Amino acid sequence: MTTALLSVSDLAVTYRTQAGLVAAVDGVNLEVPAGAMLGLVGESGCGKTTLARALMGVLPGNARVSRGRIVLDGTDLQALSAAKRRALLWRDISFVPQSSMNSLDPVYRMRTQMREVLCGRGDLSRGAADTRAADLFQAVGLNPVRLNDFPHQFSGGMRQRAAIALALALHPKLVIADEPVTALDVIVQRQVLDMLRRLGEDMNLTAIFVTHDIAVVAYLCTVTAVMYAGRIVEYGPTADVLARPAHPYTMGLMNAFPDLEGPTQDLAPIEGSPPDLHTPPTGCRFAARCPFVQPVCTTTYPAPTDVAPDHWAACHRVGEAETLRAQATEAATWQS
Amino acid sequence: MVCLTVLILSFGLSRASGNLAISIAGADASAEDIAKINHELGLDRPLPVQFVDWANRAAHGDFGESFLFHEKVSSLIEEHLPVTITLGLIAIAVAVVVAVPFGILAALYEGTYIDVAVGVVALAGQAIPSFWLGLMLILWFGVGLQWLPIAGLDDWTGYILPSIVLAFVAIPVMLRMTRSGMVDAMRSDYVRTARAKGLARISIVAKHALRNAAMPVVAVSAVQLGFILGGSVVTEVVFNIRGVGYLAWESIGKGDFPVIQAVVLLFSIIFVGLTLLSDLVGAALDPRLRGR
Amino acid sequence: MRTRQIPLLVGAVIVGVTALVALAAPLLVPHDPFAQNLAQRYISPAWMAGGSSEHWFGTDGLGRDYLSRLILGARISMLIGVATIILSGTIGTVLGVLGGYFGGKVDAFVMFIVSCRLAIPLILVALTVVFMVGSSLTVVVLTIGLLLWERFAVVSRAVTRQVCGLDYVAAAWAAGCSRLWIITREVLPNIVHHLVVIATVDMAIAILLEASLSFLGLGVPPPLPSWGLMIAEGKDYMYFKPWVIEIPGIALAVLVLGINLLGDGLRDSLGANTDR
Amino acid sequence: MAELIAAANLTKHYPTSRTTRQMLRGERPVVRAVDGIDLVIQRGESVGLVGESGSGKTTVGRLLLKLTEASGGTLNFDGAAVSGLSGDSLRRFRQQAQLVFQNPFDSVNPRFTIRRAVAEPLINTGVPRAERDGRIAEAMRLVHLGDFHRYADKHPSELSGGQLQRVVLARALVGRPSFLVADEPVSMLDVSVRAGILNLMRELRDRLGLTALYISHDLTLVRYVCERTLVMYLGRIVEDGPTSEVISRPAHPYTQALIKAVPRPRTDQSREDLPISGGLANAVSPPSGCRLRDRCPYAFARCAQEVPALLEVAPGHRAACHLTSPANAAAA
Repeated sequence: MTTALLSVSDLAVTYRTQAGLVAAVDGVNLEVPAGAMLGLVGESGCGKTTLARALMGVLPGNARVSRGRIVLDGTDLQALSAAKRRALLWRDISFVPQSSMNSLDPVYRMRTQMREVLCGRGDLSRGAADTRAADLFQAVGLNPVRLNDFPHQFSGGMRQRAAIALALALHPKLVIADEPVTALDVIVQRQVLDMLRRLGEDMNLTAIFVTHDIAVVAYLCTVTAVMYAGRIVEYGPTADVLARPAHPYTMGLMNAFPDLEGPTQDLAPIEGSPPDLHTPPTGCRFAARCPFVQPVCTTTYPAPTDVAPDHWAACHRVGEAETLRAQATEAATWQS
Repeated sequence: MVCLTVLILSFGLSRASGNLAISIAGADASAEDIAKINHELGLDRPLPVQFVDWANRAAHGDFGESFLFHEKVSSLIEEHLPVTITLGLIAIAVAVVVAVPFGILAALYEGTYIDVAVGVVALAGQAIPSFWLGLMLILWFGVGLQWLPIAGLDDWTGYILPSIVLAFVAIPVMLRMTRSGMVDAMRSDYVRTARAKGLARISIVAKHALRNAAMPVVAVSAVQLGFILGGSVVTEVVFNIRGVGYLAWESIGKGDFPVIQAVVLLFSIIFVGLTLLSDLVGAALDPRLRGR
Repeated sequence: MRTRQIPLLVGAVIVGVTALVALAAPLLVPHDPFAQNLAQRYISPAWMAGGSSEHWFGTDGLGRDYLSRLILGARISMLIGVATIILSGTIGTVLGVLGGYFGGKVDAFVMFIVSCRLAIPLILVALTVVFMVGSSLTVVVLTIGLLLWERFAVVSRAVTRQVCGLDYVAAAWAAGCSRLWIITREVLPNIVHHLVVIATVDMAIAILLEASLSFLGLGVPPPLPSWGLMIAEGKDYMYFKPWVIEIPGIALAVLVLGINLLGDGLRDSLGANTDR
Repeated sequence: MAELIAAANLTKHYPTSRTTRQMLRGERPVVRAVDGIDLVIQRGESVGLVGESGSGKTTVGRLLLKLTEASGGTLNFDGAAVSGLSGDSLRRFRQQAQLVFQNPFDSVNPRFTIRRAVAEPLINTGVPRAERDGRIAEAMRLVHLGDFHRYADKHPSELSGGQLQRVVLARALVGRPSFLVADEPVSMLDVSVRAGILNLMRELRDRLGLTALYISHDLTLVRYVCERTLVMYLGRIVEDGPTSEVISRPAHPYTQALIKAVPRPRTDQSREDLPISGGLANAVSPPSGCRLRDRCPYAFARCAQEVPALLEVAPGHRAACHLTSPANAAAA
């Protein structure tokens, strides 16, 4: 694999809450190769959105990075002063927000929001900014005339295209997209995904794609990272991870995921629920729900272990992955 | 619609008591005297007739003649209104200038001691009865320090204390709205996006958060002006200011119903007008409401 | 204890103590609050020069014990506050819940009444009514109660609409529950915390309104010791004896502040956001 | 099999806010949320209703349960006209037809205990108090919350989304209904939990022989629970057939696009362009004739002039498209 554009090591993000400190992200190691689209998959509450915000440096007021390093293209972001870190934003790392009504400021026309970025952060003249904005709109499949519209005049899919155009404005090295297609209907979602795939190829984009949907990752991403309870449990090329998952949680997700083809036998749900991160378990965080649990799993956290080139999993039984995979396809395995 | 109902109400209000003529002629007036006064004032006609007649004339700005001042009501009001309106406008300006910055401050320091302190001070402001505040200000600044006049509006210094007292009605409400609007805005997706854009904090707060939070505040200040005018009676009495509120108070004390009717109606119409203005301003500021 | 809960506690203590004082007023007063003694007019409070421990808060222009009148005044303020919110709360909640639940024409009618009420200048109309009907405690309570329901109506309408949009109301409807059942079992319990907050807000406003009316001479009639009336009575003498208006004014402000703190604290702890 | 639900030309129009000009002209624009659908559900059948947001699928569910009044058309439940129900007959209907919602956290009254929430349909239908606990326990067993006493006195906020959705199912089943409408019952749930609820619904279908309508935007879910699938587009049913047929041999261009658009959890999937473009048209002024025509690559003159009828393309499989109608197929 090529060199990593972004490398994260042992990153932890802690929230101050009424019930005490919660490490929503706790010891994440992650590499994003240049030119890769990385899919960060996990279920609600696993810390994927917190991780994305920590990478951007836009955590909410009650959260902070308590540990770890984020290195982007050779620069240690955590070592930078706040002003320097801010100067990198949008130029080096940009952001596609969740497709909600309010991800774009409702009171400004798209042209104004484009100019804000292109002139204010990109030092373009107004005229140059308008030309660039029109090009960007064209690139994401929007009519440049719509630059004069307010966000509420767009449909959900168009709003998401506009947000993507905004994110690409300053040729960022890395784009972080947080559930960018989740709120969209399936046909519009596919259209946006296709647009992203084409842009990715044309512009050689490096992107992190946060989602709960394995199928979206399968469709779009070259690399996949699976997150569970604040940690990355499996990482590797998408084709490899989905076809030969090495972590029981990934296997569980794959088996629970309904498909349009194949037999309609019972799906295998993963019993139980994720651990309470106020009091995280020692050892593997999936142990309580894992059908293949062994005594060692509850005492020590498994170190990431390579199963194939650039493909690792954090599981004590990673060596038996093949056997476990076969067992995991049986629904009975998952019944407690 | 609302205006018409208020018209009926204000008419009904003044006619609800039957002893109108008695209150004018005095309690020991003879029956003929009362009948005579009733006839002179047209009070012996059926009520609906009286109402239509009155409403018709009111629509043309003719509220009849004051029982007590023996002057046209419209000219009485014309004489007293400018003072009240001027005070109201100054007061709402004071309220905005005080409430908005402190609301922003509290929101930016949400949950800290600054926020709690601003909140408690606002509540305390809300708790102080305005007539008492007026009296205390007179004692401190008028009598104690002798900086400002204790009554009347002889020059601009006379406006200072009454506007402060009037502004106190609106400050807590506007402060809370600014604060909650800013808190919501600062947590919103578009402010997070603005942060991700690497914009300076001042630009995030002013261009994105405040621009969104200000819309309801600006709109509500028109309505608050209506409340301030409605509450002007107390302040004008305390400071002995000859405005419409004072006129109404005098008239109520003496049962001068044409004046009361006219003032109540006037305040209602002003309020309805301000509510309309508030809607229009809101729509003009918020692109999502335009074209509806 | 968290910082944010301190105001709630302070408010609860102020309101609680005032309520106790109001209830036990006849037992607490050191003197007959109505007994005049023209020989002992305007005696200063005990802590000032010329004061005595006989009359802790001094005496008023008719030589009546100020502390006793203040204590009885608490009773009047609390009575006004509680009685008016019961009346206005009932009117406003009924209107608001009906409008919010049924929507359509019922709602349009409710909103019309509310906007009519808002257009009426509160103090002027209250003054006029009290003037015409004649001032008494009952009249003041009725007048304020009949005028001060709009906040209840607006808020209960808004939250009723919100609750009715939730699926459990549809579920109850699909389960064959009657309208009355849904309103009383599903809607009211889920909006009551909003109403409690509004009740504190309106109680504070009602107390201030009574004080204003009494101050303007058309509220609680003398010789009843309403705090507003005490300020009005002392007004002409305030340049010489400022404490005559300071004492009842502070009492009024502290009570209303207490109610506001309580309401604000409840708003936070009950999660009822009624700022907008 | 006998018909349980039979709807003909069922219609629901909602008034929308008017512009000043429309008001002056006396126009009353409506959203044609459901615009004349015919629908028959047999006893014991599980039918899936699939469509994008704005297709009117949720409104159909509400119409079938009489939660909203139809603007036109007829609807029969068990042979009786639903519009004529009132009083006791309406109460019996309410007991027979139940509803499961999308968001479990919104669909249980937060002030109620689980016991009280599940009991609600019983309280209103005069089930004696003594019988209630037994019935509740039975319903809770059905949804695999067998140790009922562990949950009975908890409040909704103490349960997870998956558990709460089971409670909602139990509440729907406690009155032993004959018809169930489930509106996006799993779309708020995480994948690992979703599978459990889907399995449960399959199990209930087989065990209770329940007649059910599952509303979903996601064909993959419907596939696991329903033998028959309806596809809706802008207030109309465009395709109706056995689920496996609809998925493997979709007849309507819209269904074809819908199926193609679903991403698969595999990397070796088709990434070719979709046959249809653009987004959903406006339900206030939809295109004339076939509503898909402005997005459809195969549209021809007749599509603008004539509303395509829902006609059989294979045994038990119908589609509303001029291309597949027998007349055209014969000509081609």
